[in-house]
Amino acid sequence: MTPGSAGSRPAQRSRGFRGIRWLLVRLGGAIFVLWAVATLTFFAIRLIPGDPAEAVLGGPGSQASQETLDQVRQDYGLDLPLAVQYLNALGRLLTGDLGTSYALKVPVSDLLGAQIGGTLVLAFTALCVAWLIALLLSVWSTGGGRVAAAVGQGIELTSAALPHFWLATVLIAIFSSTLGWLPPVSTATPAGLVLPTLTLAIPLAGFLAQVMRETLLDTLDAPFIVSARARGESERGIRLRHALRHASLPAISLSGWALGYLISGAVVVETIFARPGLGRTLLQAVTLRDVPIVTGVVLLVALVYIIMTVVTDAASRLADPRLRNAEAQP
Amino acid sequence: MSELDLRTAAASAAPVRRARPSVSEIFAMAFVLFLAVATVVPGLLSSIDPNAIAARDAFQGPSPEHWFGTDESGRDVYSRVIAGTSTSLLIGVSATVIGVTLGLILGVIAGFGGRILDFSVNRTIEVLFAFPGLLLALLVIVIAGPGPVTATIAVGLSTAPGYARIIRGQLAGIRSSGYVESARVLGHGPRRILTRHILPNALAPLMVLATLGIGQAVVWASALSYLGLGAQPPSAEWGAMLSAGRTYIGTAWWLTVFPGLMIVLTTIATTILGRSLTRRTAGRR
Amino acid sequence: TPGESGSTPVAGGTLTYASGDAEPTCLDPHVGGNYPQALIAGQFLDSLVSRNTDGTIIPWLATEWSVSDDNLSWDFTLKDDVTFTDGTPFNAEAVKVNVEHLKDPATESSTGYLALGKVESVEVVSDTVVRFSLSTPDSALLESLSQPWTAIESPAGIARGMEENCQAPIGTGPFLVDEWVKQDHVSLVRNEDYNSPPADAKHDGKAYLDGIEWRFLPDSASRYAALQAGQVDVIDNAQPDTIAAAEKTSTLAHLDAPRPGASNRIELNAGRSPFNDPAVREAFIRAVDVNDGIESLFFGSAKRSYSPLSSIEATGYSDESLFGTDLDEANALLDSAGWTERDADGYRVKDGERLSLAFPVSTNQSIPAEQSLFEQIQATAKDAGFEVNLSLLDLSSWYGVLGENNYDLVSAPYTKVGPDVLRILYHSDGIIPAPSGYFANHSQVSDPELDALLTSASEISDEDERAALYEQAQKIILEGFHILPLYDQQNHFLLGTRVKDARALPTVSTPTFYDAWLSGQ
Amino acid sequence: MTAPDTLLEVEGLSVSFGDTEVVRNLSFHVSRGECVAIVGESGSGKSVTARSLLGLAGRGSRVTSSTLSVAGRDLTAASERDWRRIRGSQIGLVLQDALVSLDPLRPIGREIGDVLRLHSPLSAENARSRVLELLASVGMPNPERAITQRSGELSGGLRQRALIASAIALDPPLLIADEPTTALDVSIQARILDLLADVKSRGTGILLISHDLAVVSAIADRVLVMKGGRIVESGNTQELLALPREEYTRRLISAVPTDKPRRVPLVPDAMPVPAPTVHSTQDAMAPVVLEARGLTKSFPSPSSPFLAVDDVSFTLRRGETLGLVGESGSGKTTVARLVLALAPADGGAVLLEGGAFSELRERDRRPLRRKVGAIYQDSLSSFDPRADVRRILTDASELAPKADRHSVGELLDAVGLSPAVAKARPLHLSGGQRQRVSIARALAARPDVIVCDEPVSALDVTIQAQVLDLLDRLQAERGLSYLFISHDLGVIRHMSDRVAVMKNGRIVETGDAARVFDHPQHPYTAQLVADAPRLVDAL
Ligand SMILES: Nc1ncnc2c1ncn2[C@@H]1O[C@H](COP(=O)(O)OP(=O)(O)OP(=O)(O)O)[C@@H](O)[C@H]1O
Ligand SMILES: Nc1ncnc2c1ncn2[C@@H]1O[C@H](COP(=O)(O)OP(=O)(O)OP(=O)(O)O)[C@@H](O)[C@H]1O
Ligand SMILES: [Mg+2]
Ligand SMILES: [Mg+2]
Ligand code: NI
Repeated sequence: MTPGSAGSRPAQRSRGFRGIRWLLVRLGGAIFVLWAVATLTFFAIRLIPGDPAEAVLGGPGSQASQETLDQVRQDYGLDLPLAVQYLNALGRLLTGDLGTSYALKVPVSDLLGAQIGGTLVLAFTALCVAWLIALLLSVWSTGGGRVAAAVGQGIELTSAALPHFWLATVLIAIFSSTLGWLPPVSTATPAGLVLPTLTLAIPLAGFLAQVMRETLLDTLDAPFIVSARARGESERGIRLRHALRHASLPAISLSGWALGYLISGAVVVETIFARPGLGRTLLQAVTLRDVPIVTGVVLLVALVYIIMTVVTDAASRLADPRLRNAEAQP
Repeated sequence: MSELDLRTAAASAAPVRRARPSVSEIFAMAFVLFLAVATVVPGLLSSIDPNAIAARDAFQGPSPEHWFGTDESGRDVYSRVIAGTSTSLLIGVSATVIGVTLGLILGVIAGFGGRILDFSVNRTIEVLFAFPGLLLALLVIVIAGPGPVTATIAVGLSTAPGYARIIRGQLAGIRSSGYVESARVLGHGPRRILTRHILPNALAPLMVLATLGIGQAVVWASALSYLGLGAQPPSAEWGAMLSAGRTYIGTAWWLTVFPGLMIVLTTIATTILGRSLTRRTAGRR
Repeated sequence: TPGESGSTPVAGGTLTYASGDAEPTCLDPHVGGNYPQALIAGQFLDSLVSRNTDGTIIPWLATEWSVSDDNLSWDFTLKDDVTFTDGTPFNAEAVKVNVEHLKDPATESSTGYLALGKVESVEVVSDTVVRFSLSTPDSALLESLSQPWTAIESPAGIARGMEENCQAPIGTGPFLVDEWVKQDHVSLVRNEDYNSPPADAKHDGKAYLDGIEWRFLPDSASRYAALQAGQVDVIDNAQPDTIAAAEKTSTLAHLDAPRPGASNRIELNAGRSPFNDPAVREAFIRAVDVNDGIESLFFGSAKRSYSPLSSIEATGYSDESLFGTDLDEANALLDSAGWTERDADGYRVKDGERLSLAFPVSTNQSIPAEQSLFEQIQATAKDAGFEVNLSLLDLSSWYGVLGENNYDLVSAPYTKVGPDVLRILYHSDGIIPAPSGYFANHSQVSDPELDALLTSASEISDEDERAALYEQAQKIILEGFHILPLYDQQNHFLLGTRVKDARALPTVSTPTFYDAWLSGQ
Repeated sequence: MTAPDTLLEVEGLSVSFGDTEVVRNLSFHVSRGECVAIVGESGSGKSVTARSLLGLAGRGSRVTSSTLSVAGRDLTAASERDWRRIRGSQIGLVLQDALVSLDPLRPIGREIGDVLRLHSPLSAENARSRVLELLASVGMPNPERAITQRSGELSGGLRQRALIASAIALDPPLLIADEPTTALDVSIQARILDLLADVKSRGTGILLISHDLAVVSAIADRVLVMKGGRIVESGNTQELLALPREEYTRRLISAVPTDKPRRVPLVPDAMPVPAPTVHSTQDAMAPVVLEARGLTKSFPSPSSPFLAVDDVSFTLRRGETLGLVGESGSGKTTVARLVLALAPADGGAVLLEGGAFSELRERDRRPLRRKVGAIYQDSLSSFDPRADVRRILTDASELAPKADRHSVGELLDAVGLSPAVAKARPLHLSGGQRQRVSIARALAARPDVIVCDEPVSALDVTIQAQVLDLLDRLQAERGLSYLFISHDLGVIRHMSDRVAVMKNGRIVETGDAARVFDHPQHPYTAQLVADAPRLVDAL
């Protein structure tokens, strides 16, 4: 006989209370991370060689006069002690002010405010599509014998290995240049979203499908599946009611990471498909050394990422009571 | 298994049966071997100078003479792809080494440094995670300027938090594992436990992870090259070649397809190898 | 000519233009003054004069002009019924304000500032007559005024301040800036009251198009794909291979509009070693082979040039004999210049120093084919023992390197109407930077004889005499081996079939869509 | 033998996976209201048999039978559809791994409701009330709450009840219960057996599978003994236990430690345990080697600190075994960890040979550690996965005094393993072999005391018997002292000289083993003893 290890005691406090407590702790952590990201970026940016005032005036090529430089320093508060600049920057951050772009001379928050929508639409569509592809692929490859399994694994491996920029090129060559079905340049229309979305979604789907397939296989071997079968559950019922839920759990918790991955990918994809968005803005800002924009994008992406991880963690917690219980028993 | 006759059973229980490598594993090994040869003795695989310019021979499609065709300056794409192996792999491998080393340092500090250090490293990792992949790399490039070295460091840095998190978890798991505990109960000292039990068990999976990571590092590094922020033409780096070739996608598909294929195949091969290593090392557990 | 059609124009529709040039940071071409600004500014700003295809100056906002006998005073008579799109009238005062704006260092103008360098003051003679007073005679004044960088903007618009004026400059042009979504596009809508087309326009009154969607599409492959897919109507910066492909189709038209002014050339920095030695310059030029490369890389869309000036400049002078590739001669020249030894890598060495040439390349200003050409130059120069260090730089780093005089070779396109560009590029005054930091004399030619020729050419009004002087000047430049001409500044547009009657202005070859219309509308 | 009310009729059932036949030519039947038990050692094919009766033998299996009928329906050529119709409605199955046999992501109510949804036209409302009724009938304390809970939120016993509820939801004529009590505490086990008896009394036929003869004897009418996929013996429970015909059956019976006097070997033909070299039992003169004084340990918990060990004191003399028994969660393992100084105690101290042990600094304690060895339940995880047996044993024997070191061969011999095992990694050893290696490792350092935390809980009865015999023998030969922890009263009783009974972190009763078991003083002990299944009851 083996001793039972699951002597679960009744929860000491109500579930609701624990949920709120958890959320508060998470939010506190999120605010800390955001502050740390802001601080890190602020000081990292100071490492950039060269005079920020010169950058404002168009880089070292400007050869601006001393007075102009001084003027700019004063305008941008660059003449103050570093600590004061830092506090100013934090203070401005609290009001949502990200400073003024060096190159474009417009408020960064306005600029990014206009750009973030496009990126988020792209990233979230890609996330959903990747999820869908991964789901179908993993269900298909685990349910159709050895050939399907081998083909499925091959597809997963290959798609996970596809670099975005290459995939984009190939997709444009096939669907725009050769077949002429889809516009190669992203527009506001849904058709314009197809290729960028696919470019981002396919490699991610490869990753997700790998994870999902493994859990799906594990799950299908689990005793509770035999138990369900013993109740007379059909194969489809097994998948729908039991296996898929389990397979999607790791994928849910990966979604925070996935969003970061997608935003990274957006840098390339937005450039190739000429979609306005954070990625393209960031890339241009990097080539122009437009520090406020770079800082702004980094902060914004960090914010999105943090929100996403809190949301996915919460979703995982909701979907998987084991996580909640694990907290109760250290 | 019946243990009524233990003494006879024990003899047959001992030998470990090694699984025969699968088709994909054989492919992966072969490809990695090919990469190794291309890195160490590229001359063995191609006799043409990858940088020999012959403007008159530009844009020739694949032929027996030029297996992968020629590029816009008449250089042989095949020999450039071969020559690019060392650059691309060097970037990929160095980036992984940087990432793993940093990850190891962070992970070990967190895993052994007591609660305060663990807590702070943990937060650090969390913060680094908030700069997803390429973003951290781009930030590094803004600071240090573009170029292959920066790109390598950038990719390395951006993978470090991932490794750190895994190593930390691994160390925590091993530290509280039954075998470390039983070594303590037996009266072994901490140094011996660290060197004989904890590190060997933590490093093996790390090597596997690193194998898996190389493929992704190659992809990210080539993405940077593609964006013009990493290796630059005429250096024969896959990403840079791809970037240069994309201009001529309508005229000369081979300029894009072959370097891209190398990146994809490299990633697939390292992934397969990494996975089979995982399986094999996990089999021991 | 492409885009021409026998049928009658129909009004309506929005044309989508995809630009591969960098997105301007300011839409006011007075500020700075580069080609991307010129491209778009031509749609909403008019200039005082324009130029015909044969190079003669024709009326635009100015109906006629006259010059005093001493060539120091120019009177322009202006159209009297034109208003800016903000409703304020176009008049002599506006012209005066514009010139002052250009000459104000705070405007940070470089192109316009240089073009109007000799204008001392502007005087309002009457509402419709404006007088330019020059410090010295300027034979290039009309050419300078035909350029988009000196186009006329609403004084009220300018008064709003640089930031606002950059966002949406106000002009008298056929379109006006409706909205600028940064990093994406500029929306231009028709100016319903337009009445001031240049003299060579095909029609009067307002434009046919409802508007133009001016998109920024940096990726050349995507740009061409978008054109093929009909997603955009016009693309610029078409890549050589796509031009060749487009010319084979019936659905796309090619508009080849080489830019005026200088040819595309590599300048050899005579301001420092080793190119301060003419023999080394000659050796370099003799050593490198560019013809094969141009042929294969440009798919026949670019013709080798042997002149400092664009082939559309009537005064251009070329001398092919100077640019024959001859490795033996190059070697002999280098040997005699004291670069006799070679190091292990095969590069020449003198006094322990390698014969290294820094070649900063601006990725914003060189298309990939050109960068490949530079790589080929790098390879062929190696045979003679030159080490060429190519570095691909973003624009500001590139300016930085130039500003620090850290280059030996550089390719910097310069677009200006007329041969006076030679004065800007090769007069020793051009070694001193403009307020924005730009200096034009990259080859750092400092030759009193050349200076004198260029100065007098710019002051002489007689066309033949002027041409003779410019020919002499070009001879000096070419024979001094200061530059390696490559080809005309490439300026290729590809147009979808529904675009009719689009053309490039014969000034700086920017496209104009005033006459353009969309068939099937 | 087919009676009119035969529910299940199996004739010539064989199951093979690939080339290996794991069930061979099995024939038996179960009638209405009858409980038939299958017993046998691990791997004998019990579970496979059970699953094949529902067509769920598993991936890659080949099942053949000449007769297979359930409630008169022939299933030898059943299609998947037919099987689905049978499952749940005609046969209910309680799987072996009760703790993980319910989907952890779905509420219990849904899991049970699935059976109703699949086989009956009940409306959602009716189904819900039926589920509530079922849960109440299996003794779920708060059915209303339980239907919304997921299996992770329930204790093992409650999970097992829910699983049984789902198996009997449609009142199938036949219930197959595969090791329904394996993972449970004795008291809960007794409740579950009561529940099964109740189900049986309602006319349901039960096929009960267990490796534990004691459990079986309490409820089964007939017993089938399986070995290597065959039925080696079958018959009426009483008769079979009283007069086993087969050697194998006899061995199974004698391996059950319950009520076997101390030091009587559990393996019949084994050599009797030699007389202890250092006699200890009731010998007050034997020196105390280990002493626990007022040990207290609490763990942080969301509300108030949770007291896992509360003022525990005991002494252990040379050559003596102190049995520590109690239900799951009572704090036994925590005590063991405190004794081993793996965790700091909040209060109290552990003394070794009268000197400080737990209160020393780790550095000072290290030289003493070899004197206190340990054997764990999950021995696999206590071995470095990278080490083979030789390295494990040499690592440990290095700690013994130089003059007194065992060679690997000696150690293996002492625990009855062949020298060939030295090259193997523990992962590739069987459970019993592993436990022997683990004992050898404990011996290698030449300890005085061995803390055994559930050392045989993961083993089959027959193997358990061998290991217990081995421990006994080693104790006699070497004068070892054991702190022997188990939840199994039979094992404790057989192994211990003295017993301490733990409940909620406290020792509620302690004393001479025979006295405690025969005349429990504390009501909790009395309850435990009453709940423990005993073979003798059946005899
Ligand atoms: N899916 C399967 N594939 C291959 N072999 C299997 C499979 N399932 C069971 N076996 C083998 O069949 C034999 C009988 O297994 P089974 O689970 O019936 O044993 P058991 O008597 O229930 O043992 P236990 O008491 O440990 O539960 C074992 O040797 C096992 O390894
Ligand atoms: N590290 C820990 N942190 C928090 N609580 C713990 C810890 N270790 C044990 N506990 C709790 O202390 C109590 C006693 O646990 P312990 O493992 O000693 O019980 P046990 O008697 O050995 O039970 P079992 O028979 O299940 O092994 C349990 O409720 C357990 O949840
Ligand atoms: Mg079983
Ligand atoms: Mg325990
Ligand atoms: Ni048991």
